[in-house]
Amino acid sequence: MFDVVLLISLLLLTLSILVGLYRVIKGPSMPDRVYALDLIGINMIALIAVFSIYMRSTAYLEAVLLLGILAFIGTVAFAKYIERGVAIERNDD
Amino acid sequence: MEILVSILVGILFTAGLYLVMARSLLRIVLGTAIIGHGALLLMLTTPGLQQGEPPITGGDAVSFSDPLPQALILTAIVINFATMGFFLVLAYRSYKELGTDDMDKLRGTEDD
Amino acid sequence: MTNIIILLLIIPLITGLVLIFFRNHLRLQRWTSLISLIINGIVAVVVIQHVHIQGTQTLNLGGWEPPFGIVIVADMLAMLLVLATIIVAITCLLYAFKTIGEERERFYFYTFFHFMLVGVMGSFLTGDLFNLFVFFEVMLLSSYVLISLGGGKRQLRESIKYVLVNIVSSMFFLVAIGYLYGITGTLNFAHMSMRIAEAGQDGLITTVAIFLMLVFALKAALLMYFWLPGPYGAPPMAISALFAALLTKVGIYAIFRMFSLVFYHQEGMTHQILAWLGIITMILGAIGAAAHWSLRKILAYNVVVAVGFMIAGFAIFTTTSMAGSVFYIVHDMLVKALLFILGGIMIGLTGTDKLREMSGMIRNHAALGWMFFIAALALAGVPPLSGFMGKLLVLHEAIGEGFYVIAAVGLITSLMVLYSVVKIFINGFWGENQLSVEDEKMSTKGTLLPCAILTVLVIGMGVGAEFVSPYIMQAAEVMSNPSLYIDAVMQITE
Amino acid sequence: MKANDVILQTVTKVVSFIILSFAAYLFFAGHHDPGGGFIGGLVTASALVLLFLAFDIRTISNGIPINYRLLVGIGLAVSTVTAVGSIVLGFPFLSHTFEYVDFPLFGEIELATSVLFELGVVLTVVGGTLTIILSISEDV
Amino acid sequence: MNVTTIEVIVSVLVLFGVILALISAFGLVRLPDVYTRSHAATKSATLGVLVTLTGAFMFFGLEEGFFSIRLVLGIVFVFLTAPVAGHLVCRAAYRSGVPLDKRTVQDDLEPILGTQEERQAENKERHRRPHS
Repeated sequence: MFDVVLLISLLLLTLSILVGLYRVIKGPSMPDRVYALDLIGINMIALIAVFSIYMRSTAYLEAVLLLGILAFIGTVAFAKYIERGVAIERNDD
Repeated sequence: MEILVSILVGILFTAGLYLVMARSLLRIVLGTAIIGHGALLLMLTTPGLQQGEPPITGGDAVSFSDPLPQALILTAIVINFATMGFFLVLAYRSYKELGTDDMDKLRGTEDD
Repeated sequence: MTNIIILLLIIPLITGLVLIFFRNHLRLQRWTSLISLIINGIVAVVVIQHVHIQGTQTLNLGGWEPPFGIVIVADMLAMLLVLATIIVAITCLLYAFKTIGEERERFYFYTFFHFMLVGVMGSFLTGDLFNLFVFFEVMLLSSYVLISLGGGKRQLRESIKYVLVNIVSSMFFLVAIGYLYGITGTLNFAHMSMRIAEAGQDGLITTVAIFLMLVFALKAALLMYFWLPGPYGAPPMAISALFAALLTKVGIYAIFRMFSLVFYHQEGMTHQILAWLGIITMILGAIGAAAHWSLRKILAYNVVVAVGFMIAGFAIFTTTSMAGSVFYIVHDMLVKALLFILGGIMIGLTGTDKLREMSGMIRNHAALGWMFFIAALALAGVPPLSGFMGKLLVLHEAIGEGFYVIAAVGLITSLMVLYSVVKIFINGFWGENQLSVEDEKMSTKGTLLPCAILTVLVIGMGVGAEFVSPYIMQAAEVMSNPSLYIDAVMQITE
Repeated sequence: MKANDVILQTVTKVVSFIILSFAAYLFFAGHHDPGGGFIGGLVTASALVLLFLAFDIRTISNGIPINYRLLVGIGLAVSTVTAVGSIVLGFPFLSHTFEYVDFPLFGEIELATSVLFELGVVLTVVGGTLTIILSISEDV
Repeated sequence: MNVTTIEVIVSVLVLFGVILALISAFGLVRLPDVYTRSHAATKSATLGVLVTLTGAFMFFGLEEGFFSIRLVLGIVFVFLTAPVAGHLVCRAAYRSGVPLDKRTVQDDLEPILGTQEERQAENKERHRRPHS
């Protein structure tokens, strides 16, 4: 029973990732796509957590934090690029 | 499962080669990166995807998975990472230097 | 004794590393590079003597026994190529001192030079397929940096193509490694050869072998040489000479090793393909060399012709023909470096690489002209010089074994190669002298020394063929008898 | 008008320490568990990249004055020296050894020479990654 | 606690989190403009993943007796960063002049940062000369 619940959860998470993918493709604006990518990253964190419960293994848990870091840095870089036209500023003044 | 992953490898290779044939230099870089992922995935798949404990951590498991493909792939990832980094910098430098990222305009003539 | 083999790789590695920290001390960088290469050459000679007396030497890294660990194998073929590599490297380095320019020297030229040597020699010495890939990549990454270093517009443009071709072919190399590992379950050459000999080389393995052949053919510019002339013409000639002498040879060595040690059961299939690839490459390369009027292009196409000849000689697959190929590969490394350096001096003097715009240089530079003439004759295989022995052995075997096409094409392309090089000689050295000493763009001071070294070696290798041939024959012996190699690696003693 | 990044900068100050400690964990886990020098180096580099993103190149370069190109050299040197050290001591190249040592507070700890090798890898990866990223962003 | 009780608690937590994630994904598709979508993408998705991670943490902590520092760090990390990421993207959207939905009744920032057309033009200018 417990495993069935976990499987259903995995399925629903996959579905929400696919739905997010629709928003990535469709746009219409750049921030929309970034939001959708962020959502996909966060859903993947949840996916790994559920999957590691399903496998009864703690070997996957590093990936939780790692994906969180990557998603955050990616989103910040995108946001700064959209806003400023450059991701890393120089501050030459 | 191997068949599913093989199809995925095929898709990755197709997408990568399609991108490599594009005119924009950035797309070419991304295409090579995607081909790289396809090749690594294929290396993981060809010896057979095994069920079993990780070979180092589990002490009392019945079956272990083959540790060698992972070691090879880790090395290949490092190499791919270095190559991609260099290629990216090279593409960026030449975009700055030549003022275009269109491969058709990069064809060049005999004389210059 | 065993640890001495790894010195061959460690000395350039450490030299390259140390030079990172002395970025602005140009004189120190030059001398350190030269001294480390000379020491490495001495080590290589010692190892060759050792291998000559005691047979193939191996070293298990980290103390892991093969097939589980990484193994470094020094057999005669690999060691001969290593020694030739070091000689070529020394001469290219001497030439680079004068011509490469301070900006490149400051930007880690010597570091990447040494790293590339690590890659090249590692590829020769490694005993398993995956480390072949790793050393290939070390070599290629350094060559990417060298080819794009200090780049102008043209150099950047050509290096993009070079990098792209090599990255894609590396990916296919990985795919081939994956397939082979899936089929045989091992990556060690010797172990793989044993497994395939036990199970028989079926169609699947032959297919993978042909796939692997294509990968190496792309790296060695065998048939798929379309990428070669552009990038080899773009960087400074010191780097071009290094590339022409070393990089394609690594691909050829990989073909030699794989198809003599591992995939030797289906000769009718794989070696036939190799023979035809070699023949077509020779023809196309010779046409390219004869047709072009640009010095760099002619030299680049000459590289292609030599690749075709070596592979065709190997594909005949008798001990003598392989000896001829090994002889030719060593000769080719020396003579290509010589030709490229001489061409570099010519371009440096006149400021152009168009043959029609240069003439009469022999009046001011007699030594240069005669060295070029000797190199041209050696390239074509005129008797007392180094190219003769290799061509003779290969052609003799080709006729004896019934490969008449190889013999005919080999002879005709020799003539075309001779034509193309003599074309350079006539246009560059004969005729009216248009260039007074004051007009010249650079002086030949110091650059003739590496040429002289190489010329002496080219003549010496031809005249002293008696002295060289025992070593060559030993290399061919190991190639034609895989059990020698396997026993040495797996430490099987009768 | 000039935008201010006070929210991002405040969070970055906290988060970068989380990332760095995670990098240290990954680095030391590498001997028996998933992890190791390469991943540890990449995570360390990502922390530095986050700092560069939140502040700017000049502030961070003043705060952390490291020449990343030189870092690559130092890392490679450390790795090579540990590998060559085994030759000097008479073992085959790349041999490594380990020892269980009783520390007063932590109990028994395994000390392996391969950790030194991995340290070189970390330095190389951090240096290489940041060299790439900064050389793309620096000379616009 | 016996095993089944833990499983029930974990199931409830995981399902709740997953359903939240799904709802937020649908919100990302259904809502009209980028500012309303930001609610879906950051608030509910963050809550969803936090609840799911808590479920995983409880599972490993209670059933296997394994107190996973990595998961705690992960929870703290996501809790800290997800709102900041949402804030940054939303600000970038407004400053780069992404249009609001037609049904919007009030825009308090417009007097300060300029109209949508002005913002778009400014953003284009910034992209052309990145280091002004």
